Amino acid sequence: MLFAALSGFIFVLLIPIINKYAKNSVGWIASIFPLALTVYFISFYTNVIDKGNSILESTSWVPSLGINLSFYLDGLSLTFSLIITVVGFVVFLYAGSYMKNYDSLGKFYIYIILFMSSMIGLVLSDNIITMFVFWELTSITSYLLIGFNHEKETARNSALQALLITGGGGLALLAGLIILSGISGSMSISSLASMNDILTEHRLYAPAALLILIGAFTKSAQFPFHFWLPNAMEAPTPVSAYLHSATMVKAGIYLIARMNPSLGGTELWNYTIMFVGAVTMLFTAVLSFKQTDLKKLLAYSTLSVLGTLTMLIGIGSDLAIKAFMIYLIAHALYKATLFLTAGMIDHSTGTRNIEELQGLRKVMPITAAIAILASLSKMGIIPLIGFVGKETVYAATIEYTNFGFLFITLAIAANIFVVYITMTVGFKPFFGKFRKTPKTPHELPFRMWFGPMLLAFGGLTLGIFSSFIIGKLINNTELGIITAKLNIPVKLWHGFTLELMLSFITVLLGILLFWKRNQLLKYVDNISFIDEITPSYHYQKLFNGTLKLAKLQSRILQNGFLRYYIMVIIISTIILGGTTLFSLGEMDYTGIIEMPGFEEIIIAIVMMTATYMTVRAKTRLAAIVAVGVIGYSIALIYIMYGAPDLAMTQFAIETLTVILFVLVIYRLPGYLPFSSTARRIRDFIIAGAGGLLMSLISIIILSNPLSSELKNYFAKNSYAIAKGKNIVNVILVDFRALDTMGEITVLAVAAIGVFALLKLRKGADEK
Amino acid sequence: MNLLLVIIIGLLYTAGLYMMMRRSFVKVIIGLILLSHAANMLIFTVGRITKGNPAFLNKDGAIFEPFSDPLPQALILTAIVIGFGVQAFAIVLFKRAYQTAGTDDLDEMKKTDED
Amino acid sequence: MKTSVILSTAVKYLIPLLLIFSFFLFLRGHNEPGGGFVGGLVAASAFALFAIANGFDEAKKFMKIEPIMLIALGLLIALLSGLVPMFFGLDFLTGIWFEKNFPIIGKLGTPLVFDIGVYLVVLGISTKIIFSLAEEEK
Amino acid sequence: MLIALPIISPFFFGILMMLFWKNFKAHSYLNLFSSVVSVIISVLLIDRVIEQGIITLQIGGWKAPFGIVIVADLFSSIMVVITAVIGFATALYSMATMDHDREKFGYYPLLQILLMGINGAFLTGDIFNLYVWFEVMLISSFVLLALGGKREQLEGAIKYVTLNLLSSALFLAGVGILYGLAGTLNMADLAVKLPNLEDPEMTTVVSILFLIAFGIKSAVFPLFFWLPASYHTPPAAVSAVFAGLLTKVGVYALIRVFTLIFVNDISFTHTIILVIAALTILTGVLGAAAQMNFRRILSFHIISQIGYMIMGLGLFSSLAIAGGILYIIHHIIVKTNLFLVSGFVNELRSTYDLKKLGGLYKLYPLVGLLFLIPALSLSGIPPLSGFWAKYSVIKAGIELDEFYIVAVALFVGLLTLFSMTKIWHEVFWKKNPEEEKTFNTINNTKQKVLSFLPIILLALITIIIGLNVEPFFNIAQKAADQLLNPEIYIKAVLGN
Repeated sequence: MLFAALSGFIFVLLIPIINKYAKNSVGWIASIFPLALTVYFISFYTNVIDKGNSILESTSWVPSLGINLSFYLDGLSLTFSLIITVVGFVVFLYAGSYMKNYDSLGKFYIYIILFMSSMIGLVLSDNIITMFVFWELTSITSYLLIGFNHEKETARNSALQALLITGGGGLALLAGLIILSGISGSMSISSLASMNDILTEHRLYAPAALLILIGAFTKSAQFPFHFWLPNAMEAPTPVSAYLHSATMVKAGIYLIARMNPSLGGTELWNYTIMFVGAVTMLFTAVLSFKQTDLKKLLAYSTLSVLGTLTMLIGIGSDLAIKAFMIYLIAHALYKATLFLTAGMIDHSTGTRNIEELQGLRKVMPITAAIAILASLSKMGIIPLIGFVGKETVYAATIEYTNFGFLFITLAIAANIFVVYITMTVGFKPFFGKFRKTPKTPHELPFRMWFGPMLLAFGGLTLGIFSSFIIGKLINNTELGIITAKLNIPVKLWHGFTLELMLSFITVLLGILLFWKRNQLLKYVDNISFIDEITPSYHYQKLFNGTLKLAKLQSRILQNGFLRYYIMVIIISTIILGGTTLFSLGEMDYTGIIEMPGFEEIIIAIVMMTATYMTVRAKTRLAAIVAVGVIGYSIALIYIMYGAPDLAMTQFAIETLTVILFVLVIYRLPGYLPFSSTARRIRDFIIAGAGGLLMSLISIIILSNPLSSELKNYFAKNSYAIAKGKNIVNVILVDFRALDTMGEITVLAVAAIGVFALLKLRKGADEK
Repeated sequence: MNLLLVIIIGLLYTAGLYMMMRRSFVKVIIGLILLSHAANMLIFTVGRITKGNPAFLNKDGAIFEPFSDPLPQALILTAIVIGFGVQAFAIVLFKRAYQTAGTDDLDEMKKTDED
Repeated sequence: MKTSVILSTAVKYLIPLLLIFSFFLFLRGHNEPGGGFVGGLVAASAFALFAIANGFDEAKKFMKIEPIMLIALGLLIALLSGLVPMFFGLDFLTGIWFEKNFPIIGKLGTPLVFDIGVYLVVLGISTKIIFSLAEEEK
Repeated sequence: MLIALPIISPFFFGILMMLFWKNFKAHSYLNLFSSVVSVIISVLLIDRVIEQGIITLQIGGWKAPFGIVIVADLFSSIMVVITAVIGFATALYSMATMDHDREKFGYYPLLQILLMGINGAFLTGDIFNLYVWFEVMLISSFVLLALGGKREQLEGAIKYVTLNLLSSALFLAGVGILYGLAGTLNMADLAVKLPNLEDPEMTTVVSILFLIAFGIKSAVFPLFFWLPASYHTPPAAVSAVFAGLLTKVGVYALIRVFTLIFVNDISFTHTIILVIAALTILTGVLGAAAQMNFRRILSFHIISQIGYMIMGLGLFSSLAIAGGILYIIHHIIVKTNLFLVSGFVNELRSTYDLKKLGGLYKLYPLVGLLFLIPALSLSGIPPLSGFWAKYSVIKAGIELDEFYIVAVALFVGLLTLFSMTKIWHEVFWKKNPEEEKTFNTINNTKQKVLSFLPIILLALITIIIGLNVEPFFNIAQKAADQLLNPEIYIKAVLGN
């Protein structure tokens, strides 16, 4: 399984080569890959479906963090894997023809193979972090796919929106998963399933569960995160068919199902899922009404179905889980087909606007047949799989009576719109009188219709043989959604039941809605506030708001004024240092009580005066001379306290600095008065606080005795070992010669710097 | 003397920090020089000062107690020299900036922080 | 820059004196105040004086060696004085001393060689900075 | 002996280049050779440290704490290895892009001395010696930054120089005070002596000075101003080295002193660090989101990412610090690479302005890919290196119930992704807004190879760390455990 999960990442390396030498057949060759994987997964039929086993394989990856490449195959992951590879095969084949005029077809296959492999890895992973890795990879690859036509600004924006929302959810998911592994001490999903008690009773259960759900909801475009999905229709149609109906958007639902045994069973979990799902189901179905674009219509119906699927897990009864599985499979088959036929219509007529499309059945008979077959499944017409799906959904919601008839009512209402969408997308373009379209329509080649036809007939076959194929899958295997095996038969025909009647009513009302569409639209158009209550409006506001905040922040913080930067640093030091200092409590001043001598007082006065002069000087020269006086006074202090070497160096350096300064500035005019008095006073107070802080620190230190072993060690060994009587010099050239080596290096570089600054002027004239 | 030195340290820091907050680049450099004086005085003072004998050994390799601690002196010496190198560079940087921008007003030099 | 005859004559005699003094400062550094750093500075001031008296182009010629070479040599000598002990199995920068005393110089050892490096670097950088600035002013 | 070579070797080659100042054309080859030597030395060093534990060298044979000691523990050897890798990558890139004028004025020797200073800072076990290496590093970076003397370079340099010197002044004062308190400069000895002071709380006051001084160098909030003001001004090769290494020396120093010396009042100091980390993470990324210049976006991101490293320190658990170290490793590689890519784009289009760029993905898909790898890694997308780093610190934060900073760290991940896509959209995906203009093409094969090679190399490292993080995490974990058990370090330096 490791190979199956990772092979795509290796196979993808061949694409550039194939694309270079066999550009026209890259589609054909690439589609061999999902086909091979399909065969591979079918080979587990006996083991997983017949015998009902589940398989766990594990290879170590990051053992110190508890992360392994472990993969788990049971009924749920096998179902998802097969959806991914089968629909993948169809889409790969289709895209080769649909996109043959793109000069970047190679890139397309690279992205989509990476995407497919990530999807497979995601549904197979048993380790939560490994799963997360694949989860994020699907977000990134789908970003690249949605933005495939990247020279269009709308495509870029939609791709970004999808990335930010699913990526944001991904981060919540990551936090949730880390908390989860912290609670349980385990990262294996299959072992988490048996820890439901420990997990749900932990104090961090609620945040963990909600964070994981946020991740799932964003990925599966649940309310209020749904809006990225219709916008993602900017992607080329094969991408929409694959990612936005059959695979990626189902990842969130897969996650909820997968986590249900470990985190489910609480009101928090079930009600959250149920209500979010129900709201999504209805809300998005209603939103579809105004749409005129084929793909957007399909996107809204997908959203509604995703809501239904989520709601079913929330209901969580055996019947609901059964409905979930059937509906999942049914939807993958018909929705991918409809997206592909929509693409065929677009490809052939040059438009996807539903108003412009009608009467195409004569020119595009095969397309029409496929679309209609899929539509029938979608509307829930016997004997297609969609029929079985919808019947079971109804049965499950009827059975669930915690909230009276609420959920069955919501389900019917949403499904009326789904029927409406199907009429618009699957029937309208083909019936009625032919209208002229931007391109002259024609039937499409085999490579394009073969795949969709396969899926459409799959829907029919699975419907007719539902009790045999799906029944076995559902009843015989470990589904992983609930801990026990389901034991409910799957039948195509249950007799004349309540569900059947409701189905019938749904279809009728849906057709009615389609028929009265134009009249109703007028009313809808008048409701203007609808845009403002949608989450996408708030997303945009948040997005722009963040950008504004960012601009504002960097204008305030990084404002270009050096003095302000310095002031912030000084104030930070004073605040942090001051608070720590005063938290020490009472201070001891004994270290400084000692009468200074006369000559010391003189030096101090000279220094104070010079300092004042430096600050208040009117010309640069005066300031520099004053600085020089300070330096010389310091040299005197050094002499007084037994540091002749220091005094000598200080004296020499001070002289040099003054000379340098004078050389540089003697021709410049005097200072300009830049700052106001108020500003000077403010700065003086800040600087004074800084000075005070440093004085206080020195006082405290002086109050305690210092015993340095170093001092005596140097005195003892300076001559004995280091052969020198000037201890300071011995320290410089021997004890701490490394410092001196650094010091002369600094000097050397400074000299090079001075030289280069003065001589090398690139673009000096540009001002 | 400790008291005076502590006051001088505070004064030098105050003056240095104040000068660093000026708009003229020359003043900022002067501020830096004052700060390094302040730091040196600080090291000298908290390294404990001893009046009288420098840290030299006599002919026999013995020392007169009490003698001043040679280590802070060595540190300051290194710091002074490093400081000189860096300041020389800063002064020449000022010169070039003045030549290029035609002013030493730092408020005129914020192009790199604008878009 | 104008040069005056009196100055240049005075400098002619002053420079050897300064150079000798700088060397003396350097040598006694190990036992008395002085050392490579101050020595180097005094030597540099000799060349600066020469430049003031005779102009910078003359001073450059007089120096014979490009200051950057001096800097590089100084650094190299300092580094080598640290590397040599390693051939004797000692740690980097360990001092090695000749047993006997030399006339004038006194004890000779690698720390002294290290100090020569300091001397050269200081001489090199001071002249480099002064010459660069002076050329700029022209 | 081996342990001093990362300092000696670049120093030697730097001197050699200065000796042959006029033969600047040979400098680039010598530089490349030196960088290869450094890589070999550093790998040997880390290998030895892994095998034998912490190794030390008493410079001049003076035993600690009397002389200066050089110490290589796992953390410092990791840093030395990365420095060598970055040195090698930029050596190649400089050969492709550096102009003769800069080469003539000592670009390569300066680079070598910069690397010497960085390695010195990583290896020294003496606090004053650390100051000296910081200065070596600083002065070389000053000159490299200003080399060329364009107006924007000079303006950037003024801010960079002034603020970094302010930091140095604080650092120096801190060193002096430490000596005044404990009478020693050896870091291990300080760790022993400071807790035994009459009032050990004084240590906390001094620690604030170091926090500010190193905080400025590592560009944390609110001390980071010098970085976005200057990093986008020098040539790409220079910004790449700066962006990768310089701030990380500050981070290294912070981690070193706040695990070894200043650990007497963790609940106070490390809480401050954590708050600073959160604010740094946030303000950095917001700064990036506001920019419209390739390199300025990258510069602001450095700040944000520094926050994550500091967060590891502030959380102060084994996993957190391991995460922080992993973050440093990852970030140096990735950030250098992004700057190199920006430089490459600039070679092609002569601008870093996002508004003027566009259409590069169509023409140079490989460059696009080479941008995406580090960009996604920086945003923490698995399974690239950045993900594991972020994962570790976030997991550590959750384990310690520090939910606020975890929330900030996660949320900022999204904004990071956003600003990376901004570059991607504007530079690569968008149509070229100036289509009628003619652009440079790089026809010279040698130049092409030399500029691509380091980018590919660094991208490969990112991928390798991502796919096979186990050994990297392991070594970071071991380094973190060494840091959290300072007795090992102290024993290695001082004996018993």
